[in-house]
This record gives sequence, C-alpha cells and structure tokens, in this order.
Amino acid sequence: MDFIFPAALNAISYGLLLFMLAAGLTLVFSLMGVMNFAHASLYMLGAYFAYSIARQAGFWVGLVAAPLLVAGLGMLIERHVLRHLHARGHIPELLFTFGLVLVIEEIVKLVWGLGAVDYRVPPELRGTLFEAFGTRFPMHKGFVILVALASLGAIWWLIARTRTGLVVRAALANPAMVESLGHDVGRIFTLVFGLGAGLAGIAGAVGGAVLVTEPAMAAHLGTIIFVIVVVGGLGSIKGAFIASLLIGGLESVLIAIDVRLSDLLMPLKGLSSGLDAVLALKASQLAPILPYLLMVAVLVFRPRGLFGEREV
Amino acid sequence: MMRLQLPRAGRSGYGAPAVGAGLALLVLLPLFGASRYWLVLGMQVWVLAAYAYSYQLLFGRAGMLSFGHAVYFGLGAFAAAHALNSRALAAMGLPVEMIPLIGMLAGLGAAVVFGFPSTRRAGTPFAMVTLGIGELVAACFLMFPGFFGGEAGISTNRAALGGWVAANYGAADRAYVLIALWALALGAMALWIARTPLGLLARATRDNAARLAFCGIEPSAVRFRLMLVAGALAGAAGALSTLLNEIVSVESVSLAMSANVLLMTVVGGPAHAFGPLLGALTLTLMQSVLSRFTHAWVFYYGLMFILTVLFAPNGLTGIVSDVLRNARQLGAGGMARRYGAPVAAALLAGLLAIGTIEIAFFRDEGIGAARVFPAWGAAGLSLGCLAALLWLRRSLRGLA
Amino acid sequence: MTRKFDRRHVLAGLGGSLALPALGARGWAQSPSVKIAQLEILSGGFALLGESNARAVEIGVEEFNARPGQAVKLEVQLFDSKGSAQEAQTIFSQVADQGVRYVTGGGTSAVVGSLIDAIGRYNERNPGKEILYLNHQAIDPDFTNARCSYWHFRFDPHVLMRMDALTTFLAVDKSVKQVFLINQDYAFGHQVQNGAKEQLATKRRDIKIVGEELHPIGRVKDFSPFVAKIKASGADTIITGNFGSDLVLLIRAANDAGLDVKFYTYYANALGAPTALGEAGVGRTRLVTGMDLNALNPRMQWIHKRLREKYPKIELFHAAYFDMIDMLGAAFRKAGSTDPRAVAKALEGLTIEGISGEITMRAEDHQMLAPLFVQTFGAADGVAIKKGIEGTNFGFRTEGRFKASETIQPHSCVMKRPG
Amino acid sequence: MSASILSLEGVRLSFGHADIIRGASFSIREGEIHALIGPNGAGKSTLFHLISGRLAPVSGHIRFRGRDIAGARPSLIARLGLSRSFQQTSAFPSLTVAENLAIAVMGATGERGSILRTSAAMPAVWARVEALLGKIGLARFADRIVANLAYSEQRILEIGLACAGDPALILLDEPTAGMSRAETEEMVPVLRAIARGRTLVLVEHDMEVVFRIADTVTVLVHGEVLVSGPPEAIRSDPRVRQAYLGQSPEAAHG
Repeated sequence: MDFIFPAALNAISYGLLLFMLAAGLTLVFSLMGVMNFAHASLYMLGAYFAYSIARQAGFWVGLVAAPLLVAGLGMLIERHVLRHLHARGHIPELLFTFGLVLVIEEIVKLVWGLGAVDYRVPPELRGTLFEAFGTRFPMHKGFVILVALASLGAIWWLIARTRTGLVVRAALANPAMVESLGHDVGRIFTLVFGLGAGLAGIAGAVGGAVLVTEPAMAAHLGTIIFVIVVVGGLGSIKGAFIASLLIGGLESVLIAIDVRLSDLLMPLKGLSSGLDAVLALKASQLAPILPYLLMVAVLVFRPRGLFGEREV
Repeated sequence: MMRLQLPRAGRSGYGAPAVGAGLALLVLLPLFGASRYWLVLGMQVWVLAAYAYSYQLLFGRAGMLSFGHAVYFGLGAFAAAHALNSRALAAMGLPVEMIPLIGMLAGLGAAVVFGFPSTRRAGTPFAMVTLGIGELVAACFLMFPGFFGGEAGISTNRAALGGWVAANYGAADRAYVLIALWALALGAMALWIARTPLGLLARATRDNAARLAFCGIEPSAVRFRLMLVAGALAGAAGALSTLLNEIVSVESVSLAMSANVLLMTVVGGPAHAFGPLLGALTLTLMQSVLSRFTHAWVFYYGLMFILTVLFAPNGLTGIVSDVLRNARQLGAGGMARRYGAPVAAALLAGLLAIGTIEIAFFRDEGIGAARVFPAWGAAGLSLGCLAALLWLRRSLRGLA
Repeated sequence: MTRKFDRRHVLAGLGGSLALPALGARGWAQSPSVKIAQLEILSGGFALLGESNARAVEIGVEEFNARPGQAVKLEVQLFDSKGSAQEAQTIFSQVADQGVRYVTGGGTSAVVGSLIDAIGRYNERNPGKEILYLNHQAIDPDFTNARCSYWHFRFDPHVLMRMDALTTFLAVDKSVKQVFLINQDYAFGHQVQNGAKEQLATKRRDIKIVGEELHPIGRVKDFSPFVAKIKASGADTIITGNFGSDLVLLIRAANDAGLDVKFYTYYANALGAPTALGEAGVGRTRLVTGMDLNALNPRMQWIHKRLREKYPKIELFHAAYFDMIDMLGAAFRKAGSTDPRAVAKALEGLTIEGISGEITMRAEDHQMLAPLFVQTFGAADGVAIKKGIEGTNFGFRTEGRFKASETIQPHSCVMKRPG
Repeated sequence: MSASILSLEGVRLSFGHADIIRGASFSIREGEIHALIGPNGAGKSTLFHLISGRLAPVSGHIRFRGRDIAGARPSLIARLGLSRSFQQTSAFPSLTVAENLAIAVMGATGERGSILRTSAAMPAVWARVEALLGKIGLARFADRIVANLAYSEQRILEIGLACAGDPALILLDEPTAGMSRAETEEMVPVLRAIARGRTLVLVEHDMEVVFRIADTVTVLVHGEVLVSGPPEAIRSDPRVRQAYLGQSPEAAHG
C-alpha cells in the first residue's frame, strides 16, 4: 500500500495529461477522419512556446498564450493544407502530418537547441500538496490534474452546452446534413482542429514544465497517444479517457510490481529452455512494450476498441 | 478478335535498351575506378533501393501505408548476420552469394507472424497496427540481448564465408557488384510481382477493397499475400545491408528505418518503376553528402517530403516523366518559354530560403552560409525569398 | 562536418546535394598535418553530448597546435555519425578513402563498437594502410576485454574502474547500509549494475542491495513510480549510471517526493543534472570523474577559458580527449613517425604526465590508467568549489583522489597482434 | 412453380434501439426477375447489404441454394454464386474497364493472385472478359481507365462486374439511378439480357422499369414486407397505394 497509493496518484496525473492529448486527437479524428500524426508535435510546440513566453512574461502568461498560438497554428494548417488534401483521401493527409512531425522536430532543434530547455513550474507550484503514506505528493502534479479537468470541462461545456457545440455535434454525426442546413462545415473543421491543437498546446505548456521540454518529447508521447486512441476506440471520448488512465497507470503499476514472468509461470517450469530470456524479464521491463501489445491485441480481437461505436 | 491492352505495371517509357545499358553501367561502377567511399555510397543506394522496391509493392500498388516495414528489413538483416557468423553454415559450404536468401526466409517468416494481425485491416487502422508492431519489435530488441546483441548489435564479416564466383567479397568493389546485382534482382522481382495477377488484385484492393470482396476475393487475403512477398523482399534487402555494413544494430528495426522507406518511396514516386531507385539515391545523397554541409539536412529532407506530398503525388519520377513528355511535345524552346520562369522562380526561392535558414540558425556556430553572410543577410534573403515566391505564384498562374 | 571544408564550399553547400566530396579531398591533401577523423553524434537524442565532445576536441587541438616548437600539427575533421552504426560505416569508408589514418569519437557503444570492428577488418584487408581508433569516451569494459583490438586505444577509465573508485569511497561511509541500483536498460546500465553488486559484495558485505531497476533508456517521462519504490525499499543510497534526461528526471522526482538518500553517480556534472539537483542535491550527490574542475593545470585552465569564450553554451565535463591528444603527441615523438603502426607500438606502455597526474597506456589491453576523482555536490565557495557549473551556484568538491596506479582492474584481453 | 433459390426468414437488423429491418421474410424463385420496391428508408439497400454479407443480421436466416449465408463473409457469398452491384458506382476507378472485369472473373474462377505468371498470362480470364465486353457493349472502352468513363458507362460496367463471374443470382441496386430517360431505355434490354438463365433481384425506383420487367414485386415499408406478388396485383393493391401516398412523387418515381 505504501507505494501503491502514490503510484495511483501519479497514474491519474499522467493519465489525465495523456487524455488532454488523446481527447483532441479523438475529436479531430471523429470529425474529419484524419489521424493527425503531428498531434504530439503540437504538444511539443506548446511546451516550447510556453517556455519562451514564460522567460519574457512569466509562467502564467505562457500557460494562456502558448495554447492559443498552437491553436492558431493548427487552424492555419487545417485551413490551408489539410482541407486541400482532403479531396485526395486520407493517405495524403496522413503522409502530410507525418512529414510535419519531422519538420517540427527539426525546427525545434534549430530554434531552441538540441538539449532540454530549463522550463519549470513557477516557485508557487513547487511545494508539497500533501503527504500520505510517507510520500509527498508534489503540488505541480495536483496542478496538472486541475488544468486537465478544467480544460476538459471547458471543452465539454463548449460542445454540449453552446450553439456552436450543437453544430459541431451535428457535424460529427452527419456532415452532409449540416452542410445542407447552411452551416459552413469547413469552418467547423477548422474550429475543431484548432480546438484539438489548443488542447495539445495546454498539455504541452503544463506537461513540458512538469516533465521535461526537449526535442524528443513529441516522439516519446506520439505513439503512446495513438495507442490510447485506438485502444479506447476511435472516435470515443469515453474510451480515450479510460484508455488514458489505463495506459498511464500501467507503467506505474508495472514498475511497482517486482515479479518476473518466470515467477508467474512457475508451474510451467522446465517447459522450454528457449524461453528463458523471456521469462527472466521483470514486469517493469515489459512496461514499454505492453501498450503496443495491447493495441495490436485490440485491433485484432476487438477492432472497435474498448468503447468504440464503429470499427476502426 | 479484339486486342486487349494487357496490364503492364511499371512501364518505363524510356526504351528498354537505354535503361538496360544504364543499369549495367551502374552495376559495373567499380570498373571506372570509383573510390571506396563512392562504392560504399553506391552500395547504400542499392540496399535502400531494394528495400524501397519491397515497400513500393505495399504502398505504391496496394495503398498499404505501413509504419513498421523495418521489422522485416531488420529481421532479415539479423538472420543474415547470424548466418554469416554461423560455423555450421560455413562448414556446410554456404556461399556468401546465398546470404540474401537467408534474409528473405527470415523476412517471409516474420511476415507470416506479423502479417496476419496487420493485414486484416486496411487504411488508417493498417497504418496504426504496423506502427504498433514496429514499436513492439524494436522494443523487444533491447530486451533480448542474447538474440539481438543488445545496443551494440551483432558484428560480422562478409569475408567469413567463401563465394562461388569470387573467393570472398571482403573488398569493396566485389561486394559492390554482389550487392548491386542482388538489389537489381530484388527490384526486378518487385516489378514482376506488380505485373502478376497478385499485382492486379493489389491495385484493386487499393481502389476499392469492399468491391473486391463482393467479387469473391477476400481483400485481406490479397493484402496478406502481398505482405508475405514484401516481407521476403525486405528481408533480403536487410541481408544486403548486413553484407554492406557488416554490423546489424537496433536501428535496423527502428521506427526511423520504417520512416526512411516511406520517405524514399513517396519522394521517389510511389508507382513508378524507377521511383524507389531515385528515392534511395536522394535519401543517400542528403544523408551522407548534404549532411556534411548543414545540420539542417533533416529539415530540408522533411520539407522536400511535404512538398512532394502536396504538389507532386507521383514523386520525383513523376516530375521527370512529366517534363520528358512535355519536352517531346514542346521542344527545347517551348519548354524554356513555358517552364523557364516558374523553374527559375522556384530555384531562386529555394536558394534564398536555404540561405535564410542557414544564416538564421547557424549564426553562432559559424557554419554553412552563416560564415560568409552577415547577420542582416538573413533578413534580406528572407525578403528576397518572399519576392521570389510571389514571382513563382504569378508564373504558375501563367501556366494554368 | 568539417569546418574548413564548409568555408571553401559554402556555395556548393547552398546548392545542396550537388557538392562533391572529391573537391574536399583536394583541399585536405594540401595540409601537411596529421589528420584525425572525429565521428560524433551531432543529430538526434545524443546530439548535445556529441556537440560538447566536438567543441572540446576542437579547443584541445587548437591548444596542442599552438604550443611552441610543435613539429606535428593535428587537423580534426568532424563527422556526424547520427548515432547510427550504418552511417558510421559509410563515414569510415570515406575517411579511409581520404587516407586519414586516425579515427576518434564518442557516443554509443554500438557506433564505437562498429567502428572498432570495421577498422579491424579494414586493417586486415589493407596491410600498410592501417588505421587506429582513439577512444575518448566509450567506457564499455568489453572494448578492452573480450572485444579488445590491437588497433583500438582507450583514453578513458572504463565502467568498472570508475565503479571501483565509487565503491571504495562508498565503503568508507559507514552510514550506507542499504543500496538501490537504478540504471538504464542497455549495455552500460547493466555493467554499472553488475559492477556495483560485485564490488560491494567484496568491499562491504554488510551492505544490502535492496532493489535493482532497469528502465528503458530515454523513455521514462516520470520517475516518481521508481522513486516511490526506492522509498518503499528503505534504501539510503542510490547508485546510478543514468545520464542526460534520465538522470535529470530521476533527481527531480526524488526531490519532489522528498526522497532523502545519497546519490552515487557517473554523470551528475553534465547535461542538465546540476541544474536539476539544485539546493536539494547539496552534500548528498557524489560523482566519479576523470577531471577536477577545481584544480586545473595551466593548460586546462587555458582550454576551459577558451571554450567558455568561444562556445558559451558548451560545458566542460569530460577531459579524456586532452590526455588523448597529449599522449598521441608523445607517441609521435617516441616513434619518430606518425605512421599508425609505429605509433601503436609507441603508445603501448607509454607513460606521461596527464592533465591531473601520471597516466599510462597499458600495453596488454590498450586501456589507459589515469587518475579518478570522487566529488560531492555543493555550493561554490571559490576555494574547494571554484565556480558554479551550468550557470548555477553549485559545483563539485573533490573528496577522493585515486592515482592511476590505484584504478587498475584486471583484464581478460587476448590481443591478436599483427605479425 | 420453380424452386426457391433465395429465401429470407425473419431477418432482423437493429442499430442500438433503432430497428432497421423488422423480421423480413420472403423468397425468390429460381430464374425470375424480382423487384424490391418501397418508399425511401424502407430498408431496401440494407436488405441487399444483409444478403450480400456487408452487414450481419441480428437474427433470422438467409438461405441461398439451401445454405444459410446469414453473417457470412462477402467474399464467400460471392464465391457461392451470389453477386451484386452498387447504387454508387464503385468499381476500381484507377484500373481499365478490361481489368475491372478481369478481377470479377478472377473472383469467380478461383484465381487467388498467382505470382508465377504475368496477369496477361491468364487466357481463360481474358477470353471471358472479351466475351463480357461484347455482351455489355463496352468493347471500345476496354482500355479506358474507369475513372474517365461517362456516368452511364460506369453504370453498365457496374452491371457487367456483377455478372462477370456468371453468378446464379445477381442483386442490382438501382441500375438506372441518375440516368436520363433515353439511357434508361437502353438499360432495359441489358437487364433482360443478363437475366437470361439466372435470377435477378433489383431495387429500383423507376416504377415503369419495374412493372415492365419484373416477374415478382416485393414491397418493403419500414423494414417489413408489406406485400409480395406479381406486378399487376401489386399495382392494384390498396395498401401499396397507401404506403406511397404519403410520399412525394419523386420517391415514387425515383
């Protein structure tokens, strides 16, 4: 118990951070059918923008301004590139966002350098929130949870309670219908893409300060959020939420468990010497591949994902 | 009886004799006294081209966008390394010329295992599954250092086995010929597959997989068979990379290696017979030659990829064949009148953009263009670049 | 990337890929100096390390060449290995083509190992054109044990030599009772882990290893689960070979959770770690290093100052290159030649005065024996800690000095020598 | 009366709480031309999707030549000799007309994509393609890329694809949709021609076409079979009039 509890809190904090990214990706995918490879790159830009703004104007200004910048950038990308590619199908869109990943990473390296930048939470967030089971829970992790809940709540309100949200929801269900009702579907696409990008920007502005802001941060998170979106079920926000916490928690839990596969399979001992290398692995060493195993398994056995309404 | 024009994938249109002569010249590069460096670069082009040909079967023919093709390439490379190091095989007298077959078998085996879960789906889900499988295998490499040599990889010696034709292939010129011939053979196999009934079905799955099913043909079975072929060819290409580098490490199965083949295929031209070769040549030149002049080479490469996706869906070979076709119609003078202004504008804009980037980013390092131009040069160049872009836009309007 | 090369061919560079390396070859041929090809990782995740190595060698060579009466000058050509064994092979073939006979570089053991192997094969196939590999950073013990090569010389104490210094120091500290080992899950991390276990078992049988963790390299974003585990294990000391962001994030998570343990590290003086340590690391973070920044000799002082002026962003945290350059110069003099065969022979058993004491190139395995320092993190006071590092007010105070003769470890190298 | 080739028994399909097909039962005799009609949203195309395997029913049986094919894979159903066309032209747009037909023939002849010969070396397949081209009158477009064909030619190709494999039963989804009067007139003999020696089921909005060629007409309303019988009986059935009266004239005439 003494380390399961902090591990659980960590998992929630990390899982919510992942969810901020996965939610935007899911939203964009369900509306436009575009799997935005560069979503994690927008997260990285959020962190770097926030870092640069924070150095001039302070952390809190950066926290607000950086996501707005990223959202604007996302809208520009949608408006001026993706929309034109849309006619040619999803593969060119996928290829374009993939190329964007490369280019954004290189731009970040050229502008901000190859190493990590010193982007940290401000002193007022550096303390301890509370102490339980002999471990301190740092305030900045609580802050992540707070920001994630607040921004997701705002998105929920926007979509569920406003007129624009109503049109967005209608467009999600049936874009042709919305078009025929005289709404500009193109504008809705741009808006939603900007919203997703903005969420990634917020996640970056917060995540970069709490974790680390470096050129590799996009690559590290990029594939994980795909796993989440697929495992949760493409297009399902609820699924993305559960999968975020699941994958976020998986790592913490596996690290906490000190078992080797050979211990689990004791009864089968002597089955095969060829498997020794596999059996000698500790659960924590399996942590990096488990999400991918999960993703492949889901796609093979339950293509809709855990909560998806339609097949991937 | 009516004559049907039968499907001919990969028609070059340049005249078979000319193409054959050109390829023969390339294979015999060592005879012209090319230095070891150029031979190694050449071998790299051949290896990457063979790899890209296998990918072209998936992406170019069947529209299967894989992000995990390095799995097959890498496993083929590892199998080849183990085969080269194996005493038993040496004792059995396995000639080094046959090493690519080992890689081919490994690639095929891997495709049997991983092909099934990935080819059940097409489109975006296929891309995601292949990405997941790619990450999975790459992560496994570091977990089982016994099999894969850990991060140091597995070293080998291509001269460890004797050959049928040459006594051994230690020397670069002999290795070059071996690798070039094998790569040509692999490329030819890939192009052959495109012309077979499987190739026809591949194009049909890309066009409309659901319709194919209603014709009585299971699209996932077509994809699976293609994956087997592409996996085997990629495995053989991986074995060629082992013969070239004499070391295999985790980078052979990495996401970067999977991305490379995608970039090469798209930039070269996803449907053209020479696309993979041109793509491999471009990547090698940028990676090994351009990278000596600027740190920003990856940026330029990524930018080139994006521009290709946006403006030249048929890749560089597409541009070349368009130009050749137009040249035949318009003649030299007509070409100059028609394309002179846009090409000049594009070149100028490109050069000025590169200059701007080099100065802006490498000021304090003092490399590349930043060494000659003063700091305000960047501002001037970027203005010039903007003007050139406007000119480009105007001249393109003139074209349309 | 070669500086000279760039300057001559800027326009070609602007033109892009049309540039011909053949032009470069002519440029190099005019210079009478000994050429050394340096392969560093200048792009990707390890780029900062490669950049630091490149700049330090540049300044070290500048100082070497400027010495009065220096008969043989060195000329370094820098290449980006991109952290890829394959790419390293291509560069090597280019380098061999140009007639360069000395290769150096750091980076991952995959790259260095592939180069050592490639040079072995090349020298076998091309007698009379032998090439030497001068290793200034890859400290995998294998390179001077199981995989040792006559053409490879290592100028940096390897993992186990460093661990020996660290554990000797740790053994003296009676407050250490329970040790936790956390390392990156790859060759180097495994070596640190195993070395620590073996050496602690002989030096302090009463110390308990209460936990061992191997985590994927460069992929852990949040170390707090590990920290929670360390805390739960009751450890009072951590031994880690982590570097870069893996160390920075470990330290941050430990500080956040209020983990009160001693850190015994390999790289706490580099790549962001001092910044992350801050006040919380004072007095309880230890480091084994080959260089004492608080007691630099005049030569090193000049190099340090020059580096700070020329590349303010680059920190000096590694010094094996400077010993390497000096020893190479001494070997040229001893051999009366710059031919690698003669130089290799001359290097074997060569003893000179290095940057912080006597250094010897052991003939049997080509491992240099050099002094090591164990240092503790603290606030800069101008005396014991002369200056803060990485822009902080903190630095490392030297608490233990090991002479070269005190760092000797046995080796298992059976070297194949040319006939 | 000849034997039933296809019969549906209590076929039911629902998405969430919405019932799309509420227990449809009817059977189709071998060799007849059977038309499915009904107002928009009656579930005609959905029924085609169920029969051809694109959708699987929640419950019920679909028997084709005595074998239950409910929920089977489309490719299997096609190999059993049941073929279909689509409302939207959905051939293989980047392939030539001949290649399109070749693929449909390959599916029927069991060609699974050999890699040991070129696709030119399939004499049996190409001979059948040539015959088909003649039959549907697209011979002069054999080498035309399908995407470049005119709309009505694409519709004809669609039908050619459906009968390429010489299936026992063909489902045609609105073969005359979007066609001009004249084009529709040209289509009627084509439909008669392909119906020779096999069973044809079509969904069709053009009532004139339906009553000219159909042997049996089944009327579907709200996912249920309203009535099934010969065209004359359907024409005079008051329930059918009732069902169509609420609809706009376009719905009744397509």
